[in-house]
Amino acid sequence: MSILPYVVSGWLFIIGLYGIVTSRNFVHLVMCLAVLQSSTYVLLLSVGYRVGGGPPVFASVPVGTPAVDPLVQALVLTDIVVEATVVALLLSLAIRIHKNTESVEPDKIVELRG
Amino acid sequence: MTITARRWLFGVCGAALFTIFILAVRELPQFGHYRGPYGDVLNRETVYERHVTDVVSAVNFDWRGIDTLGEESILFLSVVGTIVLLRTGDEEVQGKDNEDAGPNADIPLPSDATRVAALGLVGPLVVFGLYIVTHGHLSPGGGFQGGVVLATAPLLVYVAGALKTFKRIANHQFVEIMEALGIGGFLGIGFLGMARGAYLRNALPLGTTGHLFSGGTIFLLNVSTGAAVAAGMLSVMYAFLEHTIEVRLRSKA
Amino acid sequence: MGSPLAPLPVLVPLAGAIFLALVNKHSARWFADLVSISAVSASGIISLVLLHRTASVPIVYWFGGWTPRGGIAVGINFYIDPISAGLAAFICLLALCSFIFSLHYFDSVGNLYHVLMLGFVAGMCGFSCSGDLFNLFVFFELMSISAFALCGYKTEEPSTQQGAINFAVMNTIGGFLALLGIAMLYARTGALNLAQIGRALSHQADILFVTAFVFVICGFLVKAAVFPFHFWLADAHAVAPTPVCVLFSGIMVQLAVYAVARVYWSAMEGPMSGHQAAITSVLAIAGTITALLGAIMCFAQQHIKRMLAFSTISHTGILVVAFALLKPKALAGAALYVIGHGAAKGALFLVAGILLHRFGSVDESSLYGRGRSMKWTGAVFAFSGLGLAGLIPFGTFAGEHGMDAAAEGTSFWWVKVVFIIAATLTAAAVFRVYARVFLGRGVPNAAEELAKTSDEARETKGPHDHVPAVMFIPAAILALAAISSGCVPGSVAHFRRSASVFSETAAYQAQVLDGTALQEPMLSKAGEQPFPAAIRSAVTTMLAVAVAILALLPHRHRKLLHVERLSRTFLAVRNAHSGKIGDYVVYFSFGVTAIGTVLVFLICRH
Amino acid sequence: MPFIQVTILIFVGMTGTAVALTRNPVHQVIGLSFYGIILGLFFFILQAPDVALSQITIGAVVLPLMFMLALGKIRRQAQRKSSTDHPGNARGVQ
Repeated sequence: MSILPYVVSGWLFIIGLYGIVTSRNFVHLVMCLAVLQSSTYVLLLSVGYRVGGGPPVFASVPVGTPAVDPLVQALVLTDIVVEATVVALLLSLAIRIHKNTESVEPDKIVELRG
Repeated sequence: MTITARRWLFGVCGAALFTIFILAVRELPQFGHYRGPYGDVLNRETVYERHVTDVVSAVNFDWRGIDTLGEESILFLSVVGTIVLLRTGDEEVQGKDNEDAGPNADIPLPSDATRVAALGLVGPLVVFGLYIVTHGHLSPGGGFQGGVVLATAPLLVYVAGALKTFKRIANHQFVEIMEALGIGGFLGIGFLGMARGAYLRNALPLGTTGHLFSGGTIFLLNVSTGAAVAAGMLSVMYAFLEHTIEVRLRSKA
Repeated sequence: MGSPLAPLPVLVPLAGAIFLALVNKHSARWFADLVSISAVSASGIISLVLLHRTASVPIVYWFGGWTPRGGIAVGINFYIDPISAGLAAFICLLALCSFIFSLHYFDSVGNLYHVLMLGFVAGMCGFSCSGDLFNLFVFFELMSISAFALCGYKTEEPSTQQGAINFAVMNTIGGFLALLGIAMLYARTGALNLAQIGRALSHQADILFVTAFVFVICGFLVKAAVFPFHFWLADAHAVAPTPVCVLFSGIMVQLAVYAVARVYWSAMEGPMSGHQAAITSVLAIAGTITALLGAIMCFAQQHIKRMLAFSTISHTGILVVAFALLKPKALAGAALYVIGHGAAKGALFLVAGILLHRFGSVDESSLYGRGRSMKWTGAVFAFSGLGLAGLIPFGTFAGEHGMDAAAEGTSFWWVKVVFIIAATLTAAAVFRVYARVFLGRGVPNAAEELAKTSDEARETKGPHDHVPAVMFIPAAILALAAISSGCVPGSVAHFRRSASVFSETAAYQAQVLDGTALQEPMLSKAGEQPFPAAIRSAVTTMLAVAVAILALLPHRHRKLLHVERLSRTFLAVRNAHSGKIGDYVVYFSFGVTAIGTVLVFLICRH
Repeated sequence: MPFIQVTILIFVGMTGTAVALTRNPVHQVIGLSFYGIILGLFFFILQAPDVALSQITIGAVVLPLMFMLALGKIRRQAQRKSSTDHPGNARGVQ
């Protein structure tokens, strides 16, 4: 059981990839990418967790109280913002594609090949 | 490749990849047994060194401040990118779109109850956002979280159907300037530190731990991040909404 | 050891970008050009100063002044050695040329193009200087985000968005795969600083370490467009604005290989030291396939930008092979090769941009004979083609020679054959285009090719009846840079010294974590024999010319096409480049799985 | 591992799977919002209040909102095409 969080993280990555592979709609594809990305949050936060540790905030508890790793939390914060920005860009690309080709199906658009 | 072929090939590869992943993570320290040392050093040193109580904020704005500058720049560039990608072509501006008032005219206006509730929430939301931004170094929260909350407040104006007001807020030059000033402020505060030997080094008095104005540059970096995030998120939303608003305003007129 | 200049190559372009965004609505176009050009020039000059200062000892710069405590890095550092400073300077040179080239480009969207380009430059400079694994990821994303937006810049064409979305999705997935690897390494070592990770990793490679290693390098290799992750690159380059392609092809792709090398030599060298053969064989094979596939696909293209893109794939494959040899000598060769190739490829793309400006097309057949009047532009094109062939004294020649020499005497001696084939085919494609477009030789358009011809939207406004000086001069500068990078006296020795600094793992860790200065690395004074290599380079060039002429002969040409049609394998390979993102992701997962399985099997079976 | 952590983790995995496998983008957005909240809860349990806060604001509010706006925009583009040039040719959103 003690590796369950890691397994869930790996699963989210794979299922996100699967969604992208079989996607028939760019908006759907971007949402699968968001799921794929959440695997990194789960893994990062899980590896920094400590049984019995409190949050890394020492406002009401003295320094030295057992706490979880603050670092992975900072990394995940960065990661979440990166996700939002990537999603915004990809969605604007998807809107553009639809405007120019009247389709959002990745496999219907064959402008580039060979 | 057909979708079926893809499914099969991916089924095989994905299963193998998942297996490797599982075999690998079995060697990780067990869940709940973080071994350090990086995080533990920071937990120990932060309050003493920087007089702030939220270690995560200290990591973001001081220990690993350059990461956050990079991340702010990512947000900033993606806002610029979204505006570039969604810019309307010349032919649209010249009224080709006037024809499409038809299918959009039937969008119902929100009910009065919704409008009152939405507008009533704007004030508390702004206060809440400001609180989260300014107390980032003391308690959970900070520039990112507060900035996002602040960006959602004008959206409530949109939900309430006050399109013109929303447009006036979101399309205002003020938003652009706030975005650039937010990230520019971060960059500039970093330069202050150069006088003391290193970029992003604290250049202000640290103050008393637990007070609002403490933590030196962390407080200022937090606020500038809040400004940049709020303005950035609002600009992205507006870029998505701009065309719709124009059409709806025109159809109302 | 710190130098206050160290963070400036990143901060100056970033400040320029923010400033331009701030004054966007109020500033004229010339002002944006002025700010951009001065920002990249300043950044380039600072990089050159840093390059000069690092000649004796690399610079370690701790942000916030947080130096390590008892061997634990609490902050983030920039590690600037001659290679990273040189890369930053080269990035700025390419960006400068591309800004000058685009002086009368894109009048439509205020100055946002400049903002994106400056952000892109800042991201790449940071990526080449960072000494922290997560910080590498942040700069990776920074340059990716601006690159996606720049790639989709020409919004009116459907193909543009398709290329940009393929690029964005593949690179984002790659970035997150790398982040998973980073998380695993962090869990194992409790560190993000490369030097500290290197020290904390035990000297035994277990499955966790190998998997993390594979995830990190595969994440970066997506950006390096290594087979089977390369599909996005041709799509992205074919649609991106030409001045942006200069940066994409000239340096962004190669930076990813640099990052793999940096991560390997600073952090992974210890646990991997007993298993070098495994890494060498896996990556050398992947690189070889990339080089050959890219070269063949390159030769088969009619669309000039797409052809140059496949040529970049091929040359990056060569760089991956050079890294796979895991020898300082090969690294020195690769570094020189990056400069020589980047400058030549930049010049080629700029000439393609000139063609687009003049004729509104970059299709080889429809441009047939139309470039006859542009003698000098054609000369730059052919001259840069010689650079791709690796003719002495181009930078690519010295680089290729260094890589060959490193492979000599190992069981990978055959890579020189790969280098020759790749150089021949990519250069032959350039010569063929030169002969048809600028000399009007060979057959005019075959009928079936005409059907595919489509005109591109122009990127420029104004008169199109001549080649403006601001377009020609940057191309000429880059072509000259391609040749002079190989003839500066002592440059080879300098690159070899830099590469041995780069690959001194223990010294790197000591300097970053303990602050102890580096010892002067020992250089073996092996007697070099450049003459056979010089002859070989001449032979390669002649081969390339011969292949190009062969492709131009009328009956031969038709026969070649016929052979193409018959060869089902080639068609299958060509059709695999389907432009469908679902396919690409399947190939990606196949690649990661294959590399992972093989490496895990080779390293962990004991 | 405490029961509540296991439960919520399994829930995270299941909702994530459901989001990736849902074919209709509109349903998917609702799922994504729900998934954002579950992830936020999980982060909260892992003693990461900072991350939980930003996950709930971004993952459960801003992201789904962006998706909704994009879907709406695409739908309007499709309607426009069908109403102006070729009636019945709107194949933007299934």
